[in-house]
This record gives sequence, C-alpha cells and structure tokens, in this order.
Amino acid sequence: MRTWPKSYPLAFLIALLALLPVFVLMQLASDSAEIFDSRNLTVLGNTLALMGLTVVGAVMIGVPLAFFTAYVHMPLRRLWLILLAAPLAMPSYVGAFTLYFSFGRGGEIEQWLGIPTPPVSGLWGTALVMALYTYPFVMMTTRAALLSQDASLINASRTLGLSLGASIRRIVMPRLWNSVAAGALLAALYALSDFGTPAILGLDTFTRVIFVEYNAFGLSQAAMLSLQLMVIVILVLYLESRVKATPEQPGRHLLFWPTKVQRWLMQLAALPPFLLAIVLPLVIFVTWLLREGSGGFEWAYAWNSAYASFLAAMVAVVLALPVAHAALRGQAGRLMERITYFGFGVPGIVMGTALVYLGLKLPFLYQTLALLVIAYVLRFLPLAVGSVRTATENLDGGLVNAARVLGASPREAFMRVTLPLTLRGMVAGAALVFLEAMRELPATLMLGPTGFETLATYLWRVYEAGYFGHAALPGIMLVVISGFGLILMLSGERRTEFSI
Amino acid sequence: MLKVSNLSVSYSDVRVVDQLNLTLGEDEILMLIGPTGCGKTTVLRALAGLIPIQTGEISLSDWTASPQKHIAPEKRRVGMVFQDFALFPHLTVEQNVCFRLKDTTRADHWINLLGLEALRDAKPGRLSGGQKQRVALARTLAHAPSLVLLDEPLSNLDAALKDSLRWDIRHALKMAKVPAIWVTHDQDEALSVGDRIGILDKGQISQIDTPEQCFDKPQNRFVAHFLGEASFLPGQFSGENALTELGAAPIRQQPELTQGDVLFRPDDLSLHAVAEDGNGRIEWQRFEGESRLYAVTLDSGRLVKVRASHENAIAIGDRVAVNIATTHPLAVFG
Amino acid sequence: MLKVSNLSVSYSDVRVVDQLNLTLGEDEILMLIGPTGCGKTTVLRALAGLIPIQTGEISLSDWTASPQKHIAPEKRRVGMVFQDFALFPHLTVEQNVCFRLKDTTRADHWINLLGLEALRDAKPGRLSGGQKQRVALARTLAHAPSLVLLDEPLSNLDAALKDSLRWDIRHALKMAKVPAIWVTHDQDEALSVGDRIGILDKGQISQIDTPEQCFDKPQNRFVAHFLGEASFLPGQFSGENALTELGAAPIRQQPELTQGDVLFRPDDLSLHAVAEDGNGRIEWQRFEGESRLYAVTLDSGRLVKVRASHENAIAIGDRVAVNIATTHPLAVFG
Amino acid sequence: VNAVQQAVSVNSLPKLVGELTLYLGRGEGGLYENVLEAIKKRNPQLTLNIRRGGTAALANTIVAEAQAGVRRADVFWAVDTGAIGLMTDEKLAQPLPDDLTEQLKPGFQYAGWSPVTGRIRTLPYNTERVTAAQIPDDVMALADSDLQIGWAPAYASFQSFVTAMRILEGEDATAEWLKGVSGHAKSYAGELGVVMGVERGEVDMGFANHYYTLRLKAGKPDAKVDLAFTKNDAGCLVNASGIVALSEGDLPVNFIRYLLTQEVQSYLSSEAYEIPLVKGVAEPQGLVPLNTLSPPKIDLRKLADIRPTLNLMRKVGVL
Ligand SMILES: Nc1ncnc2c1ncn2[C@@H]1O[C@H](COP(=O)(O)OP(=O)(O)OP(=O)(O)O)[C@@H](O)[C@H]1O
Ligand SMILES: Nc1ncnc2c1ncn2[C@@H]1O[C@H](COP(=O)(O)OP(=O)(O)OP(=O)(O)O)[C@@H](O)[C@H]1O
Ligand SMILES: [Mg+2]
Ligand SMILES: [Mg+2]
Repeated sequence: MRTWPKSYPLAFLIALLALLPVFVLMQLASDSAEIFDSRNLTVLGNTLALMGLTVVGAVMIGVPLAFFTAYVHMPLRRLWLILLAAPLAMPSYVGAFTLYFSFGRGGEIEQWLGIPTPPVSGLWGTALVMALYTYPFVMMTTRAALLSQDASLINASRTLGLSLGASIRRIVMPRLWNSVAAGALLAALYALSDFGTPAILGLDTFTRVIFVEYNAFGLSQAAMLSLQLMVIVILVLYLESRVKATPEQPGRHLLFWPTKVQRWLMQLAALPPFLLAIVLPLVIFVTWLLREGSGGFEWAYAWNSAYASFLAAMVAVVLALPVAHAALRGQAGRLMERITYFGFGVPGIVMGTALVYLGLKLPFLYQTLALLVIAYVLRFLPLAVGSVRTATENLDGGLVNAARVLGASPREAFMRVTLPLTLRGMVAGAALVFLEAMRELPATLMLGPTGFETLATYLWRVYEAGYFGHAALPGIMLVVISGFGLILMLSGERRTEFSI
Repeated sequence: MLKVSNLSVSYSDVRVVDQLNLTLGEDEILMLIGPTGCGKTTVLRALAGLIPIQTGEISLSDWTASPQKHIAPEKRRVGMVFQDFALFPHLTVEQNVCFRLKDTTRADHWINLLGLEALRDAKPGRLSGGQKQRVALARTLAHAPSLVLLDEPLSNLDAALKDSLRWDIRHALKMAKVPAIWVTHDQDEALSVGDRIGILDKGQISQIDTPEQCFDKPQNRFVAHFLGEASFLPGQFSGENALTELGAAPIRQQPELTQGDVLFRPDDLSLHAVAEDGNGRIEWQRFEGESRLYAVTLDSGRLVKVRASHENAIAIGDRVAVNIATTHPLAVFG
Repeated sequence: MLKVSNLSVSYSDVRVVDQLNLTLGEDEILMLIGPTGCGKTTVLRALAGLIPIQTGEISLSDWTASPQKHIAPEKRRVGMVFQDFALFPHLTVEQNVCFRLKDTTRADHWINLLGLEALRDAKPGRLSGGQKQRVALARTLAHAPSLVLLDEPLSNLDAALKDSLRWDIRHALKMAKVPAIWVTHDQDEALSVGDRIGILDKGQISQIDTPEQCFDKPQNRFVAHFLGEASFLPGQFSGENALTELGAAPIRQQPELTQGDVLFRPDDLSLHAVAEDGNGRIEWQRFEGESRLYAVTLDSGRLVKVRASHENAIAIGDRVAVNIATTHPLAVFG
Repeated sequence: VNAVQQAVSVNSLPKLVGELTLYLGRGEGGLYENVLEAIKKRNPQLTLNIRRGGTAALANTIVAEAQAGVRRADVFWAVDTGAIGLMTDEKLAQPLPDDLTEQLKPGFQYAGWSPVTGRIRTLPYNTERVTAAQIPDDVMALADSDLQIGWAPAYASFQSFVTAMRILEGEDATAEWLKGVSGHAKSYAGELGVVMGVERGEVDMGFANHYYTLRLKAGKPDAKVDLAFTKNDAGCLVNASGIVALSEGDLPVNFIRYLLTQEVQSYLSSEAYEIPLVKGVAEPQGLVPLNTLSPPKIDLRKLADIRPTLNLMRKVGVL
C-alpha cells in the first residue's frame, strides 16, 4: 500500500534543476588534469576553521536576538526585527572592507576618536565579519521556531521550580536545535563560498585558490576546486541532517513584558551587531560622500533590486514547499532536499559561470530577468527550504489528521492547516531569499539583462573603482528597501498570529 | 453499517489491537471502554484510516479497507472527535466548526446547542478545556459523517453539561441514523447512552453486549471488575443456589460448575452497625452524595463493598453485619 | 497554609475571577468544581503565578503575592498538573518525571505507583491520553511542592484506575502534609476525596464546605443542581413539614419561609408501576448498573427524577406512582 | 613621420548609428560611465547596451557564448590584457584597421585589439616611515632590502607584473625575488588595500598600480603616501586596459575610435588618473610625465601567458 508521497515528483524535478549547475561544473572540471594539490591543505584548514568560527559566532549572536525579537514585548518590535535582519542585505565584502578600514592602527576610528582599536583581520577578524553578516540566517530560522512553540511548557517548567532562564535552556532550547542548525547550516555554507571577506581581511581560504584560478582563466580548474569544496558542503549537510526535532502542537505564544530598564538593557545589548554591520559601513561611506560627492546613482537601480529579489523570494518559497514536504516524508525526499543546498555552497562566480552555460542552453531566456530570477532561486532555494522544513518539521501530525478526517484531501489539509501554521517559516524563508538576492552580485552581473543595474552591482562598480562616496546611497537604499521588503512579508505573518 | 473483521494494528513491533471483530448496525451506538492504554484510541484511528492496519478488513457502506487497500481518511466520511481536541489554532471557533462546510446551518445548529455562540470569534488558544471539547464535538457533528468516532468527547465537561450533552449527542446520532463508536471512561455514560458496550482489554474485545447484559452477566472477572464495583466470595453451588460465608445467595445456574466465586455488586449486600458480633469491620467508606460506599473486611479476611444510604454514617473500624440482600440471581465464575 | 483574599483576574477586559476568598489548612484538600469556563483553571493559574492578578493577595507559608508584587512561578513552590498535561515533548517519561530531581527515589515511587514503569523511555508523543495524564501527575507529585494544584488530573483515566488513584493521591498529599486544590468534573470524586468542596460559578464561590454539607444543605439552587440530580417541587411549609403535590415531606425548618420549593434527590423518592391511577408517567429512564434513574412527568406537569433498583425496568410512557421515601429532612428554597 | 601628431577630436569622427552591445570588464565609478554617456549624447542614433562585470567573468561568458553559438557582445572593454589574450587566443577578436592602431603610442599598437588607457606599476611608500631616497630604483634590489613591503599576490595586476619580470629576468631570478620579498612582505587582497596599508603605516611601501594612490590622495589630500618608480624593469611596467571588437562591421571599430579621441583620453587622464596611450594627449596630474620614466619594452600580449606565473608563485609559496 506504500505509494510515493505526492510531493516527490515535484521535489525530484526541483532537485534535478538544482543539480544542473553541478553537472555543468562536472563537465567543466572534466578538462582539468590536477585533482588535488597538497599545498592546498593549509588553505583547507583555514577554510574549515573559518567555517567553524562563523557558525559559532552566528549562533551566539543569532539565537539571543531570535529570543529578543520573538519573545520580548516592546514598542517598534517589527522595526527591531528589520534592523537586526538588515545585515543580510549588505554585501559582506562591503562590511569587511569598512571594518578593516575603521579598526586597527591608523583606522578611521582612531583618527576620529583617538582610541586605538585592535585590527580586524586574519582568521578571527574574518570570522567576526562573517558572523556579523550571517547571524540573521540563524536569527530568522530560530525566531520562526520560537514563535510556534507552546508557552504552556515553560509554565509547566516554572511551576516545577525552574527559573525562567533555566526553563529556556532546558525546555525551549532543546526543541530549537533543528531550527538553529538550519540557520547555522546556511551560515556555514555562506562562509565556505564567500570570496570577498576572507580576501579583504587577509585569510587564505579555498575560495581564494578558486578565485585565482578563475581569474587566470583556469575555469576548469576552478570548477574542479569548487567540486572539491562541495565535499565539505556534503559533510556539513550530513551533519545538519542529524539534528532532529520532536513534533508538537503549536500553542499559546509566549511574550515577556520587561520593565523599562530591562528593556533598555536588552536593546542596548542587541544594538552592536547592527551598529557594526550596517551603521559603521554607512557612516564611512557617508563621510566619503561628504568629501568627494556622489554621482551616477539612479532610482531605477533600487527598483530593479527590489523587483528581482521579490520575484525570487516568492518563487523560492513556492518551490520550497514540495521540497520541504518531501524531506519530511522519507529518505529519498531528504536526499532531494539536501541536493538543493549545493547551489549555496559554491562560490558565486563559479556558480554564476555554470549558470551562464546553463542559460545558454535556453537562448530565449538567456540574459532575461526570468533567467536571473531562476538563478537566484537555484542559488537561494536552500534558504527557503530550510526555513519551511524546520517549521513543518515541528508541527504535530494530529492537526492534519483532524483535517483529513473532516474530509480534506492531503492537498487541502496542507493548504488550509499545515501551510498557515508554517507561514512563519515561509515568511522567514522568503525574507532570507529576498535579502540575499538583494546583495547577490556574480549571478546578477552575469545573467541579468544587459544594462540591468541593481543596487548591488552599482555598489560593486563604485567600490571596485575606489569611489567610496558613491557607495553611500546604494548602501542606504539596500537597507531601506530590505526594510520595506521585510515589512511586506511580515505583514503576511501577522495575519496568522494566533497568540493571546 | 460498519463491519470490522480480524483487525490488528501494531506500532512498530508492538501489537496494540489484536484480531478485533465487530459490526455496527445502521444507527447503533457502541460504547467502547477499557483501561488506559488498552488501544481504544488506536482502534478509532485505524477506523478513520489514520494508521495502517496489519490484518483484517474494515468496511462501511461504500468502501472496504484492508492492509493491501488503504482508503485515505478523507474518502471514508468518518468523523472523529479527538481526545486532545486537535482544534486548528489559527482558526476561530466558527471557522473550526465550519471547516469544510458550504452550508453553515448545521454548524450554527451545533454551535447553538453546545452553547458556543459567545465564543464564535475566539481562537482555541483562549478557550477553557471544556470549551475546546465542545468545539471539537461541534466540528465533527456539523460535518455530518456516515460514521462517528468519539474519543472521550465529554471527559472535560462538568457533570450537568455532560449529562444533557450525552443525550443531545445520542439524539442527534439517532436522528441522523449514523452509527457511532464512543470511547468513554465514565461508567454512567457507558451504561446509559450506548446501545451496546464493548469492553476492550489489551487490544481484544472481552465482551460486547447490551449494557444490562454486560453488567449483570459479565463474561469474565475482568469485565465484572471493570464495569461497576465488584466483590467476589467463594461458594458451593447447588442448582440455583450458592452457599457463601454470608449465607445462601440466588445464582444463575451453571450446570458444569459445583464451586467457584459469586459476584456481589455493592447493592446486592446490605449492612448495619452492630455493637458486638456481626461478621466484619469497616475498612473505609466514601460519601457519594445519595449513598455511601463501605468497604468491609469480613472476618474471613475478604473485602466486600456494600452500598448504603448516606444517612447512616458508620465509623471506620466499627463492627458491622453484612447480609445478602439481592433477589435476583447473581453471576458466578469458576 | 494558603490564604487567598479578594482575588480577581481578568483576561484583557473580561473579569474571569471575581473577588475570590479562600483559606486552606495545613494539609487540606479542596475540591473545586463548577461549569466549564467558570474560571477554575484561571484560579489555579493565578495561584501558580502564571498570570498577573488584578486585585487581592495570595499568600503561602513564606511568600505573599499581590498585583504590585508578583512572585515568579518558580519561587512559589507550587506544583501544578495541567489540564492539557504540558509534558515536555523532547524528554522521555522518566526525564519528565525526574525533571528537577537530584534524588530520584520519589520519582521512582510515583512511576511505579502510576504504572508507568514500562513507559519510562517513551516520548510523550506515543503515549495514550491516560498515560500522559499519569506522567503529568507523577511529575508534579515527585517534585514535592508545598501546594499542589490539580487541574482535572484524572479525567482521562478509566473508572477503575481513577478510583484507586484518587485514594493514592489523597494519601500522598496527606502523608506529605501539603494542601491541594483539585479541580474536577467528577461528582463522585468531588464528594469522596476532598475535605471540602468549593463550587465556583462565574468566577465567584457559591459555597465552600464539607461534601456532606454541600450536598445536603446546598446554599442555593445552583449548588443543588450542580451536585447530584435535583428535582424541585413547590410546597407549603409548616414547622418541620412541607406539603407538596406528592404529600407531606420532612424539611429542615426555615422559620422565615412559609412556602417555597423542596429539593428532592432521586433517592428521596420511590416509585412503582401501576396499571391505572398513579401520579405520573415515565419520561425517560437510564440504566446505571446497580440502579436505574427514572424521570417522571407528574400529572402537574413537573418533572422529578427517581432512582430505583435496576431489576424492575419500567417502560417509557408507563404510569407510575411516585412517593416520598425520605426519612431525613429535606432542604427548601424560598 | 608623425612625431608631434595631435590626437583625433570627436568632431572629426563619423556619427555612430545602430545598436551596439558593450561588455565592460570593469566599472570605473562614474568615469567610464561619463565617457559612455557623452558618446551616447553625441550619437542619438546609437543604442548602446552595456553589460558590466568582472573582467575574467565577462571573458569566460564571452567564451561560453561563443561555444554555444550565441553572440551578444559587439565590443569587449577589459581592464587587463590577460582577458584580451584569451579573446585573441580563442580567435574571437576582429582585426582593427591600421589607421586606428597607428593613433596609439609606439609599443601599444596591436592588430587584434586596441589599448585604451595605461596604468603604471609604482611603489607607493609611506612618507612618515621612509623617504623617497630609501626606495631603490631597481625592483630586483627589493628582494633583500629591509623595507616592510605590502603586496597583493592574488591580484591580476600584480600577476601581470610578475609575468613581466619572468619574461625580462627569467624564471629563476623571479623565483628568487619572490622568495626574497615574501620574507618581509604582508599580503593584501587587492592593491587598493596595499595603498591603504601603506597610508596607514602598516608597511613602509608596496606594489600597486599608480591610480590607486592618486585617487586616495584626491579624496584625502593629506594622505601620508607618495609614489616612487623603478627604472627599466618590471617594477615600472606600463600595462593597459584594452578593447576588442567581437563582431564584424564598422560600428564596433568606430566606437573604439571614440575612445581614442583627444577628449576621451584626456578626460580619463585627468579624472581617472589613467595614462593616455594615444599620441599627443597630456598625462594625469600628480604623476611624473611618462617620458621621464623608463618602462621596460615588452609585448603586452605576452602578459596574457599567466599560467607559468601562477605555477611559479605557487611553487615559491606566495600564492
Ligand atoms: N487567554 C485567555 N484570553 C481570554 N479569555 C480566556 C483566556 N483563557 C481563558 N479565557 C476565558 O476565561 C474563562 C475561564 O477559563 P478557564 O480556563 O479558567 O475555565 P475553566 O473553569 O477551567 O473551564 P474548564 O472546566 O472547561 O476547563 C473562559 O470563558 C475562557 O474562554
Ligand atoms: N505512536 C505510537 N507509537 C508507539 N506506541 C504507541 C503510539 N501511540 C500509542 N501507543 C501505545 O499503544 C497503546 C494504546 O494506545 P491508545 O492511545 O490506543 O490507548 P487508549 O486505549 O486510547 O488509552 P487512553 O484511555 O489512555 O486514551 C499504549 O500503550 C500506547 O503507549
Ligand atoms: Mg485514548
Ligand atoms: Mg479548565
């Protein structure tokens, strides 16, 4: 009587689609003679260390902030959420550059304030910057899970005499690990695939080796190295898949009403990541803006960014549904889901090139907005899949059973019960894709319609040329538009609020 | 008409329901009772198609499910009130009740009848336990299924409401001519509402019969113990009489038995306080409103329970005389 | 000793508990009953410190909470068995029960007593309703709180288990000398286990007294109706007698009343079938195992309920003669 | 023959008509933009589509497009000659007319492509830590000096510089040199970083293209950095950005002509601090005149042969 779950065919198609760029990489790599260069071993060590530290940092920042945004009642809650998620909209190379530029001997901070600061560089500096720009992955997935946990369990634990903090540690955290892990996975893959940050901060990682090859037109070697990087990706994917959750019914939603002083303290503690990741770069750019003036910025760039990213976010979430669904149905589905993560672990330029090859197979799509959106989706699908999956994973099957006994088909039960109850996860997923697409560069450059300029490409253009003043406006716009995008999506989440 | 034959259900390796057979007439109500964890909910889940079955066959008017041929829950037109309510937390009471209804008059009917009018727009999160249960009930009944499964539908309601609701539900089921299986832990409910009672023990049906038969002529000691208070005293049987330590008692003749245990219900015995002599001492007593239940340790060391008027309160430890007061024949076990 | 004075609790604007006062002795068990949604759970949640209170004061041996001075739940040493169990889904049964215990002997004791031995390593997700309830119970009792709050702790258990468990819990509470508030919908439970019963109506206490007093001398019609079956017949009072349509009945004298309603419990009346005459007709009847409850429409049109032996089954619609059979004085209401 | 020839003025060029797609392998802020804007303005009938991207990425894209039989780019303007080399190697470049190539300074005249502007390898040094006199004018001497040096081995311009050294001095000398410098060098991601590091005093001096320093000083006039030059070696190599015509016809060629005009060349020189490579155009402010420098004579296309350079750098362990 075992039949294939309904989501399998769709998930299979999507997984296949996600695998296509990997096939291209394999084909490109087939020309390459060199399999592995033992000189890359230290580089490998650096890469793994960076990944590990990034994950630790992102979790340490992201999880407390998830609690802060999910459970603490305060005025302007949504604004806080937006500010704290905003680092995802800022390209991390920009952050790396400005942090490097501000800290250390002779840095901007020392010049303004006369206070010597330690330099941000090397392994620790890179990990810090990486964590600053990836913690929102963890924050968003964790927050979504926190919002659907039943608060009566904390109550039970407190009546058993456990303090609030300890209750959170023992009752909330253990049920949260799968969501934290889903976010951490994304942070890890980001750390693996990012080129700019370690390069600017002087850390020799795998992506640099790939980049050097790529720039020397050793595309096949770069593809081969990327495939090797995917071995690490597979390992990380495997580790993450071992974190499992216990399903439960969503229930009352917990909210804390801190005193004014407590609230101030919490807000003060929540501020540094935002200051470092967003305010500092913008301040630096604005000072340059004042020194040398701006030029060449067009509002159309902002619209292009927002439009393409929004489309990508929507498509990604829709495609994430069958994949996430399949992942919870069995081993095969789980595998399909894991495959969709590959696109996120390969360095952007290599992935971008692979997508060019792919796009050229469909000349009517090549260099159209549609292909760009497809590229975004292929790269960022895991952001949506992870969020949707963890939200669905935590949901007890009892409610679906109730719907089916009332005569709803699995599809209807999914649409009317599972979906609304996992909407938070979907919103989180859409938000992540949106923000990530806003800052995406290589694929935008390579695949967008000719002349299609976005905030990220413009920012890169002026940054790359050393005209930092021109970077101020697009930088601010990135943050502002990300904010609007988030507001739009969060208002969808609000409608499902079933708390008291 | 529901027909279940040789139904077995396992969770991983553990067989929870074992070779169960039952049939249910057109509009018959079967009360299913049994100790916790005996598999009642599992039986209902299997009938609703929520878990796969290992052996057997389930058939309702227009479908037949078997281990080979699973019928999806939504194709069975089986309604179920879940033990843990399973209300949709994101929908209001009204939306829950009207979940799949086009025409909401039946929903309104049940919302009214169950006193949920004022809570129409409330989300389940802010309902009390009993209110949730009523919503779950309304939701199932409003969807007009062709078989209704009720998993302890009234356990969280107060006695007065419970009392009136069970008649309302019975009435509605009879009016709609749908068969129902109703799991309960409430003996009064089991004995009074159902057309038949099924007593489930470790996944098997011990007895399935009318309430009167089950109570008066329990198949075995388990059933006797499970339905109502039961005390057993050994006796020598001769024809329609048994001789026990309390004297002679009329019994239901069982030719093949010459000795065994006689089943005494608390009202088959009477007791009165005595200054001296008597045949036992009060072990404990319990106030039940209109009556008092006494547990008496007979001089033989055996414990019997006797129900008496609430007016005469006998202190624990006092001596009493227990007599056989029944006029109808008692059940005996070998 | 627990002392609650003028306690009020509101959800947003709706006052759910209103100026409630109660004190609980050293090891007293108070049974709290009332219709669904009347605020029982809310009272418990307020005592446990899970919701803010609007007025009043709650004090236990070493703390006093008021609207101004909230005491965190974990500082109150108040144990609670939740109506929806609130088991930790990620922990096994054993880990749930031993949640904060260093020394697990008490946990083992309760695990054993509640028959959870075989389920030690199971996660709550695969427990049956009754099993979950037992785990919740074990968890609270094993943590040895100084006040125990039980929210319908036995509602999902079968009668036999319920019966033995309520004595075990009572016993344990008495042994540990902790006061307890026990919410229940089961009349037998309320009447038999508690030292006192509190009847809650719309957030206010209607009567709080021993079970006997509450049952025999209900403060008002609500209490009378709520505890046990009640029928009222109007009568003219003179001294210790009332004249009703069924004849004279002994009443508890109320000098200021000369007429009003007499409260008849089903066992205060008797009935027998008659071929002709009589004074009423059977409206409905219900089998209760040892007895049968008949509802009789008197010729005056009023409905009375009468309990009789299960042996004589009178058909619905048959004529009967109802007589007053009580020897003890009945309660009257103006 | 034309020793003091004037550069062509835009006024003498034919109007551009039609649709042209330019792959722009670099974004020079608003400056290239301004040039392109100006060209568009002068030629209202020209529809100019611009696709921007990393030079290597665009080169790879063009190759991929060619393999798939799709041609989207008419002209490819790249920052470094390596990408140009790939185009000519893959036989994607269209030949340019002689009258066009002859406009360029000697040594910068190629048949298949046209250099647009040049950049010169310089030694930016921190004016507080060292004086100009302390910087040797022989790049090879830096191997065993005790100066703290900043470099960016992964940067394409640096790799071109090493390639030049390899060609001029030979493999072994270059390897020795790399080994020597790496003993007292600090690595940066890019040469902008090198210049900033120098300015902040993290190192005494560095290797970088000239314009990073000039631009830094434009934004921050009191910057503590100045330029030194070596003589007659790879240290003062003049490299070029270049442009290739990828489709046949006059339009791409005429478009390239615009970039070689007096106006464009001097604009890029004064605003972007690039070195004009057309005869008779003035050099950027703040840079010592090109004719006072003595860059090595080298065929720029040979700089595209980067693979042996990378192998060498790897072997030595600086990459
Ligand atoms: N969070 C809430 N917000 C608003 N109203 C609530 C909330 N929780 C409960 N109520 C309302 O308060 C009233 C009392 O609820 P409570 O849970 O105390 O009832 P209860 O006496 O325990 O009922 P039951 O016997 O059904 O469990 C109910 O009418 C309920 O709808
Ligand atoms: N998902 C599951 N996996 C494994 N065992 C299970 C699962 N669900 C239930 N069981 C076990 O199967 C047995 C029967 O469970 P079921 O829920 O049918 O009991 P029940 O008769 O409804 O009990 P209750 O009266 O307490 O609700 C129990 O022992 C229970 O622990
Ligand atoms: Mg059950
Ligand atoms: Mg309640």
